Amino acid sequence: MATRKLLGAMLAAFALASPTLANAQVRIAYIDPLSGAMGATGEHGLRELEFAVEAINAKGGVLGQKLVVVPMDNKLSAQESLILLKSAIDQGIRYISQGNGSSVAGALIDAINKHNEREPAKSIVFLNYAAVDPDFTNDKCSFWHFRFDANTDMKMAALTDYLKGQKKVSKVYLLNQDYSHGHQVSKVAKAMLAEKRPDVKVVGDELHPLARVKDFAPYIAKVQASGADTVITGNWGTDLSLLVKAAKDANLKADFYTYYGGTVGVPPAMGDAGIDRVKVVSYWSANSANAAGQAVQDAYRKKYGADQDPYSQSIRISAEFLVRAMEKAKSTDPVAVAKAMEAMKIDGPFGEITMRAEDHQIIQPMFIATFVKGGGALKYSADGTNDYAFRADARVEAAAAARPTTCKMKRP
Amino acid sequence: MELFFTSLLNGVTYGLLLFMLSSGLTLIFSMMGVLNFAHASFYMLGAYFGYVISSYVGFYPALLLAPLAVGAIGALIERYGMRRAHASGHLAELLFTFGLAFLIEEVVHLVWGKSPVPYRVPPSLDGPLFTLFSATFPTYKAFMMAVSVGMLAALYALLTRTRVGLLVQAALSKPDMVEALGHNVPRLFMLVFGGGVGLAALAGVIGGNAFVTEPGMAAAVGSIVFVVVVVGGLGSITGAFVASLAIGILQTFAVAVDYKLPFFDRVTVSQTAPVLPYLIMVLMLIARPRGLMGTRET
Amino acid sequence: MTAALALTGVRKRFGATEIVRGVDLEVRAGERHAIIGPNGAGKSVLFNLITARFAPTEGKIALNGGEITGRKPHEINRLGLSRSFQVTNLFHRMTVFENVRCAVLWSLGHGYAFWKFVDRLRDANERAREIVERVGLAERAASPAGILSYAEQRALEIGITIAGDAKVILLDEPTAGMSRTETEAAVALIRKVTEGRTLVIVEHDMSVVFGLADRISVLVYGQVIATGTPAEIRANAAVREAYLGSAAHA
Amino acid sequence: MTRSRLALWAVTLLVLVVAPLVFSKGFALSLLCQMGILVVFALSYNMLLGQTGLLSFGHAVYYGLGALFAIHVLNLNKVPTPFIPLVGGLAGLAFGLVFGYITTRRAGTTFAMITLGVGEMVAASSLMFPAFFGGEAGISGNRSQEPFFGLTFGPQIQVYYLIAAWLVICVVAMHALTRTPLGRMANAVRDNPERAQFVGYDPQRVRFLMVALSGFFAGVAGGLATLNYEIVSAESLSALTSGMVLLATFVGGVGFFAGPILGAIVITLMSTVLAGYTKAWPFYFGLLFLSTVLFVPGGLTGVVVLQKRLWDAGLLSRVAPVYVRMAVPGLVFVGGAVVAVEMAYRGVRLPGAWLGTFAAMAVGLLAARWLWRRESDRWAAALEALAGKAAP
Repeated sequence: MATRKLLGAMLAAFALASPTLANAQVRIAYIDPLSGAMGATGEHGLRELEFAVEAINAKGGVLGQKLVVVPMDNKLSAQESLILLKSAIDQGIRYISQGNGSSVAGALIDAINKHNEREPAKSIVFLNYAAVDPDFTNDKCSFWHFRFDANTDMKMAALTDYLKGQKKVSKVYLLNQDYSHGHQVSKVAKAMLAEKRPDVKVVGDELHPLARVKDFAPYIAKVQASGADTVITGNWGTDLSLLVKAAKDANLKADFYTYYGGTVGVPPAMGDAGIDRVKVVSYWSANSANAAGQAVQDAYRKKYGADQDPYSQSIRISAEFLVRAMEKAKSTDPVAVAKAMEAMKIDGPFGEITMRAEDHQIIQPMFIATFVKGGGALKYSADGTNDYAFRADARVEAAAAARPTTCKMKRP
Repeated sequence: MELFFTSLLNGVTYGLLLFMLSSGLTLIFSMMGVLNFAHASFYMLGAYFGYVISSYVGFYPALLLAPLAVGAIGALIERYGMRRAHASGHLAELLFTFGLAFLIEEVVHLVWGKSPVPYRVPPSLDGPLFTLFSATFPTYKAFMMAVSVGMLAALYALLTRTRVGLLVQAALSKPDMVEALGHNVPRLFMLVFGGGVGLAALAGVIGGNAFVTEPGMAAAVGSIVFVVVVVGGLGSITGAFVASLAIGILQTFAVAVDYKLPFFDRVTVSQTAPVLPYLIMVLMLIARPRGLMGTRET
Repeated sequence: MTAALALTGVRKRFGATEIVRGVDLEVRAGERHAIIGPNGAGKSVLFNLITARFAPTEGKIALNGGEITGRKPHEINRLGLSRSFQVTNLFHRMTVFENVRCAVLWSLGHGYAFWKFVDRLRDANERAREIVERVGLAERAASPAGILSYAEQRALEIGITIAGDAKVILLDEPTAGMSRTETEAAVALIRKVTEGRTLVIVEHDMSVVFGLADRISVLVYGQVIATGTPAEIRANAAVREAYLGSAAHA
Repeated sequence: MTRSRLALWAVTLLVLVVAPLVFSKGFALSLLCQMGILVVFALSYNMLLGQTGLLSFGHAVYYGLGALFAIHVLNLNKVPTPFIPLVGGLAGLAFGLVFGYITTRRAGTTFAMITLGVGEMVAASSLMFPAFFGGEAGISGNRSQEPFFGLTFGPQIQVYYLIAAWLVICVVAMHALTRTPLGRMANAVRDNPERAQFVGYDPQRVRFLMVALSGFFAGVAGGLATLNYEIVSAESLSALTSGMVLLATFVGGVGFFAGPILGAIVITLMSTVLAGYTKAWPFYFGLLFLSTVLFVPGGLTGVVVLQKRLWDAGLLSRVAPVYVRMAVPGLVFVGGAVVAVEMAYRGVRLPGAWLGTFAAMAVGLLAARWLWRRESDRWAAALEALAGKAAP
């Protein structure tokens, strides 16, 4: 069986010229890391996409066609992604889903713009479910790109809105990874705090190298020495878990406002250290979902395990938008679908979700939640755990989280 | 002042942790002349084995069993892989361990998945030990420091006070001679390799729950352990110890400094902290390739 | 006339032990000079001091009147001194011809050139071919050095040593491990190829030494106890006692 | 140049010209481009590993910095697109001179460790100074500028031929380099640095020049990558890239000029095409590398060359039956192993399937060992005969 597959692989290497058979399918290329350091995150996303697609297919698909996910491992490399994009185009795939790494997303947007200009008949639409660089819906906005996650600025806007009401916050420490995302978080945090809470003092603005720090104790010592009561961080992965663990070890009494406290691997790695210390700003709050949203979660957890949190709902939402747009356009042609998707609204797990036409940025409510012991009213656990959960502290309405855009969209 | 003392304490802690991570590498290097690129991978295996074993029989038995198990695997790898590579030269050996690191990471992916596993500090060692100014110092870190110092003592004794240690050192320079005296040199090397791997695994059992047990943990410490061994002097246990402390303290203090570097507009000393060890290594290798206390060049 | 090679008060310590204990030695230009001595007398160390493999602890070494102490091996080589090694030391993966050709490149001024093909360097190729012939390896020219027989490797070693046209040649036990006939052939070869040059040779085989050398120095416990013509050395009582006496029994 | 060698060059050239006509699809074409770039990069690496005996863990530094300078110059819009790789090469050369001076002061393991340190530092600074390095988001550019003799270099096919042209230039240049005094002395220094000193050469200087020149070609490869992807990010400087080129070169075979070429092709196919079919590709990749180290230190090229020598000596017919007979149990074992790996990656838990697979592997292995005991004499005899012919 497997040998035959291998043989197939070899043959395919030489016979890539053959056009692919199925035309009665809508295929989505999922270009994300499925191996390497970020492989777990990529696999999580793939599972959510496959789950969403199965649900859609169970209801008969779209326009009589089934949706099919074609996973492609880009190893978190921009260059690799461009090659996979070409491979997807060759296979006649017109829809790309990606989310991990703004570097990859940026490269894809660039390449798709060029491709669609050179071969408009084979245009590609890019469904971005998690790459949050604000540029993509501002200066670098593209007609072919749709973002289903809140961008860095929107999350910070929601966060600072919430902080307006938190009078006990007086000294803030910014601690971020030394690369573009961390720089962006630090920059926008300073700007928005100055605007919404001028009384708050930023007592530290620290950048540490990405994924290179083993022991965060020295950083925590600095935070402690600064007297900060609040830490804002865009860190993800082990850079976040280790930071929180070090804070617990030193008994640092400060709240950690994070972007990625709920993502793959972080809740189990933090464990007790995160309780009542870690907060998350996100469009996702498992325990605040409406009945429909709960039904989706129940099905997901039943299928993949009770500790699995479908926190990348943006993936499911993107699939839903795609299907609705196809139905509205009565076509699977990318240009028509993209046009139909603009300004479309659907009911999400927390209320109405809108795809803003000006810049293709999704607009939805946001939540500030705290990492706590699970159980009781908190039905749904945090990802990868059974006994921890996120408790929503506040909801920021869609309108408040939306930010103005500088996008000047060029439409075909 | 407060920051100074906290930093000093953190620096020493981190230094001892570095020593714990690199002692097995030094052992193998000083006795066999092999730079084991897969060292960090065995550290990772130790953490995963520690996680699995401790979930059945508890943390303390795992502290013994996991290093033994991983050490046995190491010995087998020496017997059936390294030895073969050794025959085709030094470079082949180095590349063998390089490839091994690659493969072990894949196996870990396969067996335990790509996400971190919930490997926790045992309750008896959890919690603060004492309070320095406003910060607490966790018991578990003190435990780690104690183990690290214990490793130093044990290794030092092994190398300089036991017959086995002297024999292995002799075998390193004159294998034929030692063999002619009736000792089984290959088996000796196998034991040493297994021992060094076991030390890495012990560090893994202890480090895995203090930090995060995940497939990327090997890559995260992979190169820093080389820095320690190289700066300390290839093949010198005391050198590695001194280098660990020096690097630990230096790096920790660098984090505390917000002074902006001249010529680089927004870069502070603190930002460069984790890169400093590599800079030290390169300078050391150029100026004094023997390292702080090494006895020979490579 | 200045000596081809002059050592003054050369000492070498390894840790606490002193292997070479104040050697004064003068090798005249154009002579064949042998250094003999019992095992452990420090002959090889002395050799390595001259060729800068080790740095002397004390003392001076001069080549054609110019001091070479502290110079690097390749610099000494460029000043006209070449050496062979006790343990055969070739470029094993290259052919016999290429081995020799590498050895002639520098002296012909080709240096580190990466803009000309070695195959087109007529002078280097001719010279290399000539030397390969001279050391009797013409038939083996295309074989990798690593597969040659022991005697052939020793011959190649001598070929490489003389290829750079150095005026002072140091040979470290060139006939060690050879059979009687092989030794005779080697001696003839050495005699032939060092014609007109200064030769310093370390050797155990007394028949080689006495058949080849113009002058002999005897090294015992890191010191030169006698220097003279073969006849003088034979007649020297101290040498007899310290060295030849024991060798005669061996 | 012998006639067969001339034929080999001619065939290579023909393949380069014809390949895109056969594999005309975008994906296949990008694959060919990727291969071409890796070939140049791996060959430049082998100038160090295979030719000078220097194991480097930081070769991506020259590739990445070459690519970075190339994209900055591309964005200036001053240099015609076809010459951008030259910019990368010059940058690689410049850094080769600087870092080469630092690193080649030592050889052996010390050299390897210094390159590791330098590589780590450059990689780390790439995230610290995003203005120049572009951070993880990278710097993008547009290769199609003013038409150059009617070529815009927008379409992939034009880029392919540009890469192919540079590939030919680099391969010829690097091959020529092996036949110059410097190239030969690099071999000499690799085999025996001490001896090299006593024929008048400074091994440190030889190593330094080789690192600098190898930096040039690595930089050209970086410049080609710039044109192909139109984006340069921190990833091209990373330890992963350094490791990849080491693996590719070694698997191909360091002892042969063509080794890295074959290695680059195999690795590209594995990491791109095989990765599309199985998640286990890194596992196979690791196994391939380890088996190369343990069983065929000459790499894949070594295996091919041995067959060719057997063929030339008329001995292939004697060993061919051995191959055929060994192939049966060998395939059973390898097939079983592949099935086992795939089942593991797919989380198959059927005990029956596992038992069957292991049984097949065991049978294959035992049969192979049994057969080998009978066949090894014949094989050894053939090798002996070959050695006898080579050394008359």
